[in-house]
Amino acid sequence: MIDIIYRIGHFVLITVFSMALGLLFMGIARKIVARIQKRYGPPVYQPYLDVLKLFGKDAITHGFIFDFGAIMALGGVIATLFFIPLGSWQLYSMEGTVILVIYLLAIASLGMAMGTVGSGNPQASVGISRALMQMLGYELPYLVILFALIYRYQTSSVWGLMQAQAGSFLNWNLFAYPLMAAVAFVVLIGMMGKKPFDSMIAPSEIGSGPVVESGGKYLGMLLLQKSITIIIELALYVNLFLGGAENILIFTFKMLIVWVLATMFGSLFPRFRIEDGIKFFWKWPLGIAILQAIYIIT
Amino acid sequence: MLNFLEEWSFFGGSILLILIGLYGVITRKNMIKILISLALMDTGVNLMLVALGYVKAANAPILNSVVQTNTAAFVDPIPQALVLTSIVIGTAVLGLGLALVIKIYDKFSTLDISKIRGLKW
Amino acid sequence: MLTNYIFIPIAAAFIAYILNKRNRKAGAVITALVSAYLLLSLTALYGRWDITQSFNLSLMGYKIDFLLAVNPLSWLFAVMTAAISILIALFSINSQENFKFSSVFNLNFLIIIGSMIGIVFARDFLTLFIFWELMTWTSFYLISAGKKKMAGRAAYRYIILSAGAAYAFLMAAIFIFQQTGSFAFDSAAEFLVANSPAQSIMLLLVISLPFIVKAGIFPLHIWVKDAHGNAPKEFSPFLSGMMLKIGIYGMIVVFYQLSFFKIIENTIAYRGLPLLSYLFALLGAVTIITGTILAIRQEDMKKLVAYSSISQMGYIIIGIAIATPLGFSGSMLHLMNHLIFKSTIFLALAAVIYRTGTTKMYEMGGLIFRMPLTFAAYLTAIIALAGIPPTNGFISKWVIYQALIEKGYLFLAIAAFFGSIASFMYVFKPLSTVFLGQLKPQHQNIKEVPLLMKIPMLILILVIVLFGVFPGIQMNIINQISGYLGIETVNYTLYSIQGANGAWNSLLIFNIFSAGFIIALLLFSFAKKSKLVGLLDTYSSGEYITDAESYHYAYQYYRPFDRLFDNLAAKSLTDFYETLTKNLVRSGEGLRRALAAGKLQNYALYSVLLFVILAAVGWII
Amino acid sequence: MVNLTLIIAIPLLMSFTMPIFKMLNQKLPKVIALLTTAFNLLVLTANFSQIMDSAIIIELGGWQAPLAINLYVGPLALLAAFLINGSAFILSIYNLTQDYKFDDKFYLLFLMITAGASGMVMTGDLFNLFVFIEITSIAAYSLTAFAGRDSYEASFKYLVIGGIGSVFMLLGIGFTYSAVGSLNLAEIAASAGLINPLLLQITALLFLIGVGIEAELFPLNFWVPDLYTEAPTAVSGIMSGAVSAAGIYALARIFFTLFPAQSFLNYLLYLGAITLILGELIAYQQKNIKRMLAYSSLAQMGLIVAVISLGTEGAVRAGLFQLVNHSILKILLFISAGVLISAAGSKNIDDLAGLGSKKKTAAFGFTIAAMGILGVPFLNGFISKFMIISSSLNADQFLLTVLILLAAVIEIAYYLKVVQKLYFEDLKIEVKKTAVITIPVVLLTLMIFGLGIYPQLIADPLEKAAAELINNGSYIMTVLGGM
Repeated sequence: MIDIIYRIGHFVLITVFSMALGLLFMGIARKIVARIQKRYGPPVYQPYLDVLKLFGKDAITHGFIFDFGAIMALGGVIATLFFIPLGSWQLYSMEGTVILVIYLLAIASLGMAMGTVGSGNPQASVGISRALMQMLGYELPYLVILFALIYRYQTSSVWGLMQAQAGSFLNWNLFAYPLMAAVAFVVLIGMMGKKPFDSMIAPSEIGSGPVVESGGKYLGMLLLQKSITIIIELALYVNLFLGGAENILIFTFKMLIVWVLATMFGSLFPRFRIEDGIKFFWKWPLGIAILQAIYIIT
Repeated sequence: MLNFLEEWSFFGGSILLILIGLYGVITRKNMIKILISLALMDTGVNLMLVALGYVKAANAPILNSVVQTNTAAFVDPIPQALVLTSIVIGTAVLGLGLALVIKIYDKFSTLDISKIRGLKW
Repeated sequence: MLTNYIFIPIAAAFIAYILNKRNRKAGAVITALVSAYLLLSLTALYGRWDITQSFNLSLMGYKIDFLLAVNPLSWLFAVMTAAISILIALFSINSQENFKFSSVFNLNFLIIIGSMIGIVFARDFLTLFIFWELMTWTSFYLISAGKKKMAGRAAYRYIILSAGAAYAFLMAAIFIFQQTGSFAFDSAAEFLVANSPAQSIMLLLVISLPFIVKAGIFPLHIWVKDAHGNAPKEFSPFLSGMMLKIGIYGMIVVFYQLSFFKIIENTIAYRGLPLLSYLFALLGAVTIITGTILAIRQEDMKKLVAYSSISQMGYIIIGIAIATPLGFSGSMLHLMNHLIFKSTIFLALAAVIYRTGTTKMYEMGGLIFRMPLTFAAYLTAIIALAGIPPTNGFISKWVIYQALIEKGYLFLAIAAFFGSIASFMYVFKPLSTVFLGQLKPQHQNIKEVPLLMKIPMLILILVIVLFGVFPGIQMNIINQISGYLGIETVNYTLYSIQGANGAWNSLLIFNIFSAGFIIALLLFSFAKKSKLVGLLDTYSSGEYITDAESYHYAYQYYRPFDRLFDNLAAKSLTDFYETLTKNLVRSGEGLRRALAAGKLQNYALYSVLLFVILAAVGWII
Repeated sequence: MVNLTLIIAIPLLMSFTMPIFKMLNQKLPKVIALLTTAFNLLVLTANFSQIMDSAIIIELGGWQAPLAINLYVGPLALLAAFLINGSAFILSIYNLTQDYKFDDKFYLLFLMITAGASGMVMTGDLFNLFVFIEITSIAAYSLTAFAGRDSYEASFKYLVIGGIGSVFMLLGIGFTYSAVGSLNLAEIAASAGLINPLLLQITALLFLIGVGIEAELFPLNFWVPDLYTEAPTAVSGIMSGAVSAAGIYALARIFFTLFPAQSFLNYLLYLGAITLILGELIAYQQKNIKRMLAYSSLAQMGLIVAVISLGTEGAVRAGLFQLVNHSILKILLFISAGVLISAAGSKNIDDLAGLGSKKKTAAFGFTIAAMGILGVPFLNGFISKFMIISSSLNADQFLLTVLILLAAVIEIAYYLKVVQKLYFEDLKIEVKKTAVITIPVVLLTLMIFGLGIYPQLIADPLEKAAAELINNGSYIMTVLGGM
């Protein structure tokens, strides 16, 4: 019985921590982009204010499916959180978590998609269709990389892959397979919907895409979902390529570095059109990933 | 030489008749000419059949007042019996053919076979 | 004793036909009763693998014996057929009110069930062929009872393809019959193993032809789209649920019972897998890719789901062809799961068609408000199809991935990944265009489907989630099959399967997922109440839009993606077959024009020419 | 033991007294035709068991074998006679519902054609065979002319080709008579007369062309489509069901007794295969339903000739079984097609759309017969197709089997086009009133299902017939031995 309470406590703690960290990262990102564009930009804690404001305002809904979508999105993402080791905190180190995480992220995006399209706004459905197309683009190289890693280390759990890189930083996957790390980095940008690959929430073309209809607490929940997704993807990248970390502080520091690099990298490029985005993902990243995989298999 | 001629004249003649009839059927356009050449082929075959049964210097296979006993040399009677029936058949077919030609003439009002192509492929 | 499972449905078919003439519901009720009887008696048969039945017939100098026997593999397929036919019969009781051919439907449907059980219990080529032909013929009549003109052409193409393959099968079977003196599988297997590898491989490939056609594998999959798309709405679930599986059953028989793998053991291997079975796996991979790309393009929802069945078949073929224990159990799992969620999707679509009357996606929208249960059934089914964790679809795909990764087949894995990720796309398209988005004015007064159509959907939803959480139920029958076929078994517990490197626990995931969901729900309910607003009251960035028609994004949902594959889809395989038949017609035409020109002279000339030619030929010899 | 000659004598008697019956009352000719064919069937069944153990030989006119014309009725002849008289019987039932312009003359010729065909099948003498062939063809020429308009042209073309054929055959008889000195089939087969290879070759070819026209082989069968399309339905039924069967019997009898050498049989094999493929290809794109059925029966005849000429016992048995099945199925097809055409008022397939709902029995008959021909299990076509494939594989004629299967697939293509039009398309034209054909359709369907599910019914006569055809010796022994 105590164990369950301890579990639930740990459960809630991790959720709150990653929400806060995620929002912080979003604030930092806004700051960096502003600095690159020679302006001051909003204070780093701005996302916290936004979330509190949003939960205060009243919102409109378009029926049951709209609410169910928002809840499923946030719920799915929170559930994914517990399969990824954040530093030393690891709730469930079970087999097959790597593939599981990819599919659990899919639940979240499916829930969000269902809710927004349920709102009846055509711009939302256009945004969702673009998101799904782009997902197909970046998911393929990512799975090839995972295929190679699982085959190489003969374990399909994130914890196992992390342990495999223990010892000196030399045998981090970043240095063992630099090409694969680079491809994973590009895919990371795509996954997070950062600048060059953000045609799905293109403000100018389709009125910020899927989130167009959600205001008030719905927008708040979607923001929280965004923040946790950032944390998950970064944590995954750090675990797989930067050898994870003993305690949470180093882990957050590594995530911060990757996040800053990603934002800077992102703010330099204009937006890809959807089919060019897919073509780009399938040309270079997929090619390099396959070469790397062949190298590992043979 | 003589008996060779004698021997082969009948066969040669009938084969020739058949070939002429065949040529007639294949090339003539007029339907009645086709029927005539058909009859020609029939007579050719009948001639050949009768020639088969020929025995030198024997009399016709008919028992009548002149020849009672059957010991005398007869020409082989069987081909002649065959020819009898085949002549009957030939005339029957010819009659039927002419009736059909009349009917076709009513409809197509021409005797030229190449024009009568109501039934294509 | 086994024969009454085959001949009771066939006999009932005629009774159903006669009764249905008088009252339209009688046929479907009889089908439901018969399939219920079948399901009960077949499940009672579980475990007794020794029942065999055979009767022989000496027909004009041929001693032929017909053998029927039960084994785990055939038992599973028989139970699946019976289960899916109950659900469809229940569903069609009142979904066929205004269906012109409902008595023909029930007649043929019952005969198909009987012949399918016959196929599955057959242990020799001739019985298999007889029931196979019976099934092909009756399904031909059923498909052509679908949509007006297109169903006819689809059934026509289907019957020619499967009849050609079936005749090739008959020729190979008779060839073996002449060598071994009997049609039975076992004697054929011994003969094939002993025979020279090249010839027996050729024979086995010809024997597997009808199964490749029926399973819709790559080169011969052209009939699937039209047949499923245009078949009557109640028959599509059966067609793509069960009929495709019979092709897979045939492939398993060819691979294992006719010892195809033993024969090709010593041929050149690629990464430890004989090249021929790798070729089959590659065929499966290509089927996945073509099926997915073409599914994304479709505007007609039934055709879209038909293509998705083709691509899911690809998974099963890959699983079987790589011949590893994990691979085989993965494909058997996926086979059962695919049957379940694919028939749910088709039943949900049939309910939508029953209410709206059209299958074109862009003519519908916003049906969630009018048909919530159908939406729920469709949602669970597509979550399973896309392979998202709490449902059974994920488990079978995960096991197949484990099998692929364990042996390191990169290209097959890429095709499998592509298939499953892209399935999110084509699965979401009907969801958003049919159920979500704007509700069209003409569909305002649509009611939910009657109770009898709801029950099958509810049962199927429960089964999806049940097998999603407890895959152990499926695993014990699959292990018996692997044992029977001589493949090592995969160890498992009620809720977890032992993968290549570590066990997979589905119950745990279900709990965590619901925990996350509850946290989000709490967060949602604490916040302020929100005001319900109509569908048209949305942010349209300044434009003033009144009618729902122009406010619903449905037509060419993934246009950018399709543009990438426009040229590939353009030269689809069907025109290859079309040109083939056109040449056949032109050759016939040419001969006809030349020879039968109606001129009497030519006919007379031909007879003389025949005489002259044959005389010359005789003269030379 | 009723004397078998009655089978030829009674129909001829009845046919020539038909005008008198007509004067007595209008309906009588139809009934008389029905009764005579029924009588024939009774006579055949009476002798059935007796023939099964040993063939019956009847010397006409009391002379001994080599001189007299004798009838040789073995199991093979019995089977063929049953087929001919059976189809005549069913067609005369069908005729009950039809009325023709000069009906007494029609039934006169109808009985004549049955008598001629039965005679062809039973005779043991070569010239007698020629006479019966001529009787049948003359009756056929005149019968086709009954449908008016185009049928004259069809019958004229058939007459000319038939005339040429009879000339060739007469020549053949002349040559054999000159070489052997006797006309009795057994006598010719026994004697060593035909040794000279050139003469043998020429006579074989002459007979091939003479009888080939009746057996509808490739270059000689261009009269078939015109005749079957233009002639009245009953005539095309009797022609495709009975007369072509008699033609094939005669061809087989001549070639297996007089020219048993495999080199001659190969001619038949190649001609049959060409007829099969050509018939199917041309039938595939016919627009007129009767022409399609004509080409299809032409192709099936080619198939039967090809299979029989394989020469092995299994092949002959398969060929004969296919012959029986084909006759039953083709008669049902022609009867149903006849009703469908009179209902739609045109022979074009497209106009038959949707008739399935209106003309139930005719459409049902057509579908069952089509499925029978295509070899659907539990129907008679399936078993004969199975036997054909296994016997041709046995004689390791690999190419022929592939050809047969390809033909079967093409057959499926064009038959199903019609079946789909009947049932699954909506009605285009208003339906005219037509004759009720339930009895013949029911009878034939029973036969199709009966033979399909329980082929043993016909297994025993088939085996004996095939055996009789194959070994010449026993044929010669029974005929000459009796001397």
